[in-house]
Amino acid sequence: MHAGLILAALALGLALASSLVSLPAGRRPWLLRGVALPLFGLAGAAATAAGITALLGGDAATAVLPLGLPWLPWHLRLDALSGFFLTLIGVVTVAVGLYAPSYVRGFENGRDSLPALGGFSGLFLTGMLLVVLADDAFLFMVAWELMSLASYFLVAFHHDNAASRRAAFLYLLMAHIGGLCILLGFGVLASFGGGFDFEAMRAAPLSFGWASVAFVLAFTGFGMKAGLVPLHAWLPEAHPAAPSHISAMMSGVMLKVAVYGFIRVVFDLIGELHWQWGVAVIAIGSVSALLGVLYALMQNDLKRLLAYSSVENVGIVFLGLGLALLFQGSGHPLLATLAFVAALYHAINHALFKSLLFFGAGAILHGTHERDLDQMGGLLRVMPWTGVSFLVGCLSIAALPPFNGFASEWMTFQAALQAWHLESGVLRSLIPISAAMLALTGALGAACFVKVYGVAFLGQARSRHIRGAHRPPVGMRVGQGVLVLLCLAFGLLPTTVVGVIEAVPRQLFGQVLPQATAHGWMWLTPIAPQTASYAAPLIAFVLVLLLGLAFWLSRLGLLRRVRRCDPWDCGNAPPTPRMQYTSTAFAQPMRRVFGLLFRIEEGVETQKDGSLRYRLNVSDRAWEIFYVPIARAVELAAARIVRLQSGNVRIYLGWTLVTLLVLLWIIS
Amino acid sequence: MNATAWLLAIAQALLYVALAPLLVGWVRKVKARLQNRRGPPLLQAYRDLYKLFGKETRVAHTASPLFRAAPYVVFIATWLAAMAIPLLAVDLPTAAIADIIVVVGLLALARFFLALAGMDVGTAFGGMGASREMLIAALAEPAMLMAVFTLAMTAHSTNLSSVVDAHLAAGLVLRPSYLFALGALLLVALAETGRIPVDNPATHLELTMVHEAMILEYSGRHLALMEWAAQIKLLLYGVLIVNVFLPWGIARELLPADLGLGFAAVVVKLLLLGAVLAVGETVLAKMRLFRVPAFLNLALLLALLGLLGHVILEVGA
Amino acid sequence: MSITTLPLLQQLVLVLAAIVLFTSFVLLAQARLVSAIHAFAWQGALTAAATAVVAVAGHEPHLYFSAALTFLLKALLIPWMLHRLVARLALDRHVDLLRHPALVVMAAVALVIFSYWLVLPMVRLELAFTRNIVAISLAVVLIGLLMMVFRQQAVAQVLGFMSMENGLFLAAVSATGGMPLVVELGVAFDVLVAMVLFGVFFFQIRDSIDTLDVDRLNRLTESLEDER
Amino acid sequence: MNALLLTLALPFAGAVLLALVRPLAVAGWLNVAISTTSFGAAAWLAWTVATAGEVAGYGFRVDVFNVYLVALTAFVGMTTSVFSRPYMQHVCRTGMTTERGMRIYHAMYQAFMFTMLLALTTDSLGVLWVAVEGATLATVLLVSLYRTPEAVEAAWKYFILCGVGIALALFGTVLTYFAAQHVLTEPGAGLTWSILYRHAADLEPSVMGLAFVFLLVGYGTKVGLVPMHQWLPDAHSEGPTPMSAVLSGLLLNVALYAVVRIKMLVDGSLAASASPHLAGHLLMGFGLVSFLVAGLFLHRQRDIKRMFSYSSIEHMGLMTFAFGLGGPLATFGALLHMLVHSLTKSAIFITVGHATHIAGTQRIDNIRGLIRTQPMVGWSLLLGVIAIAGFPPFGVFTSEFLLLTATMQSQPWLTVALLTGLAIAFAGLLRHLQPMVYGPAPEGQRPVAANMLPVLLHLALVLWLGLSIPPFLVEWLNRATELISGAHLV
Repeated sequence: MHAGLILAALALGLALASSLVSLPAGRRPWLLRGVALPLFGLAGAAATAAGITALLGGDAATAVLPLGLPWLPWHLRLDALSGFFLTLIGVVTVAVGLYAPSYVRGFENGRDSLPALGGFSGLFLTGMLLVVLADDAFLFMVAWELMSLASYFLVAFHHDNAASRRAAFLYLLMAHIGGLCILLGFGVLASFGGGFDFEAMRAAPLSFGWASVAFVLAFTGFGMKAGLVPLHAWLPEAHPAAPSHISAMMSGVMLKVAVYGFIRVVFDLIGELHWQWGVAVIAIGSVSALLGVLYALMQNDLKRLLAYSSVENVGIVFLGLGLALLFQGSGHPLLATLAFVAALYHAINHALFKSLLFFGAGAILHGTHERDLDQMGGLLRVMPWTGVSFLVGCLSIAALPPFNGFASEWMTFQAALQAWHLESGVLRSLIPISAAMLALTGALGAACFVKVYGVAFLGQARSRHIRGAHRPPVGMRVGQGVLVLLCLAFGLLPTTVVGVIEAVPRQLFGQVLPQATAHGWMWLTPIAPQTASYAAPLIAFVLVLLLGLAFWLSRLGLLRRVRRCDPWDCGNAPPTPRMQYTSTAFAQPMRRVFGLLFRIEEGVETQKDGSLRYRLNVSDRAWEIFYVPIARAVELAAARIVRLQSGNVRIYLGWTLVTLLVLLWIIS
Repeated sequence: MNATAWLLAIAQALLYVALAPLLVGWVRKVKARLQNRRGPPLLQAYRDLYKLFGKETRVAHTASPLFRAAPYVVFIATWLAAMAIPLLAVDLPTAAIADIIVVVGLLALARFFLALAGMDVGTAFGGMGASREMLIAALAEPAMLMAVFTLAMTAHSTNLSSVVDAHLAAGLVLRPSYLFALGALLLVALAETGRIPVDNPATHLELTMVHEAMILEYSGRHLALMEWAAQIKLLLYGVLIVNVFLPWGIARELLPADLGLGFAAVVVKLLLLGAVLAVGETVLAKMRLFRVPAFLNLALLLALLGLLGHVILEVGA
Repeated sequence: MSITTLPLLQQLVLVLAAIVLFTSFVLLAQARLVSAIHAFAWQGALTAAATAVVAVAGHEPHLYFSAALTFLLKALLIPWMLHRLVARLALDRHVDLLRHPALVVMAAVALVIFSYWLVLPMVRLELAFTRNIVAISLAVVLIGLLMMVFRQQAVAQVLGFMSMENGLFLAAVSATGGMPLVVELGVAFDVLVAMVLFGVFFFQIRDSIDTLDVDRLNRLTESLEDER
Repeated sequence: MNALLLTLALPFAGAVLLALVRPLAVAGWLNVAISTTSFGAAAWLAWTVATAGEVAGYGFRVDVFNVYLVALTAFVGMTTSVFSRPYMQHVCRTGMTTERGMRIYHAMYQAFMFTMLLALTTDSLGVLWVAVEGATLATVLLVSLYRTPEAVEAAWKYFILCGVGIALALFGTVLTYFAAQHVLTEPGAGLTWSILYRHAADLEPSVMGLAFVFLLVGYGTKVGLVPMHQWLPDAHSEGPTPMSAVLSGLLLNVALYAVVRIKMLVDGSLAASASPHLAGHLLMGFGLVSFLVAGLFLHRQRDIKRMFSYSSIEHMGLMTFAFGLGGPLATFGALLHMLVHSLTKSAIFITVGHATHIAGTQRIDNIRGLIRTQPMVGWSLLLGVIAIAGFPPFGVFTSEFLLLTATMQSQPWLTVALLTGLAIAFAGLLRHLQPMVYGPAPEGQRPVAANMLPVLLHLALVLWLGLSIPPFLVEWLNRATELISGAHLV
């Protein structure tokens, strides 16, 4: 049997084991901390190993489990695509396995049930692993819904507070609807391919119309899970509600599983792509990216902010995928490969730095029980380790060279800039506009994370419990450290990463980026050396060299020592912490410039004690545009329909009579 | 050849550092003349830097280590960005380190740390400056990239030296798209380098300052580095504009004569540009912060027109 | 086909069926409970008679049995039980008027026509005689249902139910010459038990809402006006 | 044959016996014992059928279609009796009913089981009718067991509506017999399924059309098809909870079984006529309407048991739709759905019974934080609803997967309706469920002595069916599918 598959099976087994082990954790909390979560991490390691074997091996291995429907047992398949996502899942899982044990200590004396936490975490991981391994629609759906379900229970973990309950409700509902859409998409493919295993679906001969139906269903279903605007409403509610390491899993990994599903169905199963779809995906993707970052910029709750920024990054990933669709659909496999690789690259980068950031948020929550940015400040001094790792996360997510976020966004830009290859002038002029939106997104993202870092970690503490924050235990720090190293590695060695990722497009398009490393490992030249080149290692080298030089000089005492003094601040009164710019204040110019996109309730209200209070509430327009009307319609219909149950038996009999007569009339 | 190329590249990088204050001095001088003042001597900028380096450096109690590291990061990042822009000669190895998008990225890196440093001490002005700076940058970046895309799509490359090469190879072509792109790039440059009408480097009036508000707490060598970085940034944009749009004279082979010619050419072009900038700053007045978006939207519009002009008028599919 | 071509006995069956139909009209319009029960008893008796005639005509001995059964059950036992119930519920003087008697009767007439129209397509089986019997009994069933819709009085509803059963019986015997014996016995048993249970429920209802007006049984409803 | 007779005789004898036994504790245990043994008999019967094929004689016929329903009925009857023993004792202690009431309860419980099994195993359309009517008569007294005004009202409505419906069904039966008489020679054979099927093609289409309408309306009332469903929520909500469990889990199934049998017959007769798929289309229409309407009803519920009875209507609608759709895939899915639905729904009702005892009310607004008060009950309710909502790895998902894909293959545009309906129904269930299980527990909610074994058993079975369907069951379902839809799946 194929080594990768054995490892994958091992990963599945470990994940299930971790969920089983934690069942008795109610009475013995150490089981969760000491056994279940380490097993969780090991499962991640196994998954990583399996994924890497598949990526490097290149050949696809299949297996059949004696479960599922009689005529449709569970098919497993491990190929480059699933290998890539296995790696993604596994890496983050390892970090979580290191981070979580010391994080969950905080829950041990709480009222929330540890068995639920551990058990559903294990099932959650199992579901995600099975999704990427599934090779038939039935198993895929089972795994998919298992994933949604387990994560629902994790979102509802703190079910004593109403917000979590509401979030969980919205989440499960939308997950269910999305799942049904996906199921119907498979239904289309199956009815043309004559079978539910993916082999048959690949062979399905689809007319453009039916292919588009399948595409739309898949895009809706997976987009709903991935949190594309306007189907993102559940995301900023659900992700923050879960415990932080689970938020990391959801934002960092689960969204990528949705991306995987989209790729599997559209690029692999439907196979024959049409450029019109690409346009749609690009449009949705860039809108999601822009709105996501704008909403993130408006948040004051750290975890909500991170969740919204996930919307942004998923939007960027889908922008890349849309470009790939477009290029492939109009016959430019090389460019399609470039865009595709960029998308995958950004996917894994986002998994890394978003998990890192959620770990940071978790550490703050763990140390201060605070999520509101406007209460924080000066945390860099209190928890330096978290501060530094969080800074790396911010630099990466703000797409700054030489960190990893930049490499993938740079490749996305390069892909967009190849639009001049296209025949249609309209597309040629539209795509750079989406690239400009991407640029705007990137710059706003930088602003957003300047705000986060500046308000949370710099300046002075805005409240006492922040000043008295205690440092995260070593396990959490190790978890962060691993991700920091990975972020740096993925940022500094883009050529290596691209070289590995290429296995996926080789499998899907039969195409790679031949020129990518034309000038050696140091220079990333995706199209051709003279077209574009980026030498991350050199940049990093020069930066470190000169910084080290400066540091060394000051160490030698060649530079005069600095003298400490009070801040000057234009000679005003000595500043107090309350005088600092808050996150609300920082976002005010953007709020004003992009005011149209938000629903802003702003005003000054008088408290009971006569003091004045500034009230600001920035909310998501998607609610009033999409969700509220639907809910209203259902309520109205329900209110109408219940009149059937009038309570009078004679009216009921009347219904019977009328039905009878109508039917008799019909059949005559 | 390769060794000489690397040497030349390093020389060019040092040249950026060396020339940056000069351009600032020249602009100030011309400006003063236009305002009927004698103005400071041409080398005043160098003297200021020297003086600042000599002074004692003070750091607020509330400042974190990041505050002290920031000036170096800002300076180095800006300098790295500058290295990638051909000053004297095309296809130097440093040009391949970073294409134009990376240059923008490096500038963003510098800005990121500048803004963080502004928020570090925890004074009101620092935060204010940071917030405004990030807004302006966010609005400027798309315009900048759109303008650059126009060039890139014409030259089919984002590597500046290849772009310049392509232009030289094509000879003199009057492209409507370049007109718009140039306009857009000029406006963006004004915004990014914090010149009038977006920001005024010469004032410390609390409510209007942006860049100055962020470096308010700096002194001594830290301040010097920050100032120097700003000057390099100005030079960088100047060179970018003149060498990309009017590349003539820049050396294509690494021969002494060509290099000399290239140097002379770029100096002349920069002097002219500086003069234009000075005139502009003299006739214009600084605008309110919330007028800046309109200003940058104009830049974006110009860049967009440039792009469309390129697609419609020049390729014509 | 005209009735003249039929043998006399079948003509008799038709006549009886017609009177059964008439009695269900009487049931429908009759306001006084006691008289309604009488009408019901007559209907049962006529059904039994029709059964007997069919038995004679078709020489089907087991139909004599079912005729006897019907007479016993529908003409004697159930009416007697109803009488006792009415007496014990002190409803002998009870009168409940239909809202719009004319309209209801018109509706009933319409139902008769409708059911005739329904059976018209049964041309293939040449015995149009049974076809018309089916039409009549269908009409009786539908009128019984109609009566249950328009009568607010629990006892009256039960009468409607029972007259539906009569219609069914008429159809069973005269159209098909009787169901298998097991089925007939089972049906009879079920009807009897049903009657007993109805009796039980009359008292339960009266104990709970001290009236037998079914319109008062309106607590179980989804409309949000009532917060129970 | 003996197995069959035993299966029928045991509950009959049990009914008589329990009508006589006075002491409560004994009666409860006796009830359990009888149900268990009759399940054993049913299992034996099932085994016989599995090995020997059909079992027929004395006017009975057990084939693959009904044998698994027989087993299911006996099984759910057993588990529910296990649950009902302590539950009804608790009820009796709280004085909601009397000793005499309890005797009626136990006797009628067995009588109901008897009628169910009779209806399933008989070979005669007429006896089927008698049995189903008998089931009504057996349960109607149980609905009014508590003697509250609501209970009496519910019982009356149940009685009247089902009585009328059943009467119409009888008329349909008569018409069928009428049509059969003219083609069948052997006397009295006119109501025997096995013979009717053979001659289905010769039956007069016009008569069979009429007959089908009457039978559909009649048995459809029992199935709870909108708009004849109104008795269902009342009866479920006011009767004792074990009754609700068996009503939802078994009675509806049996009624649907009757409808499907009749559809098979009518399809055969109408095959040659102008509208061969009339029956199927009628079923699809009724099913879809019931499905959507019930889903909307879920949103306006204030009573927990009413809510779940509406969910039963919804699922019955789904199955009716599937049977109407026809075709092997849909039929297989529908058969499977009958199985998993009755398992899951009876489990839910059992849990709900405990929940109502915990909270002391059936009002949804007053049931809160079950997970805090009694985690076992809370989690079971949560998992039960998750299962019934069609989430894997539970079996309901499997059947819904088959139904949806089958619809996608034959009637793609109806999937939109199904999608909407499923979404609405799920939202309706979840919005009421979450506050009940989650959140802090209110004062005065005390844990009760709950016997969760049946629930766990059912959920475990449903889980098993979701993960893999055992081969013998597949075999049965396949042959049943072949019987119903003419074609088999694998």
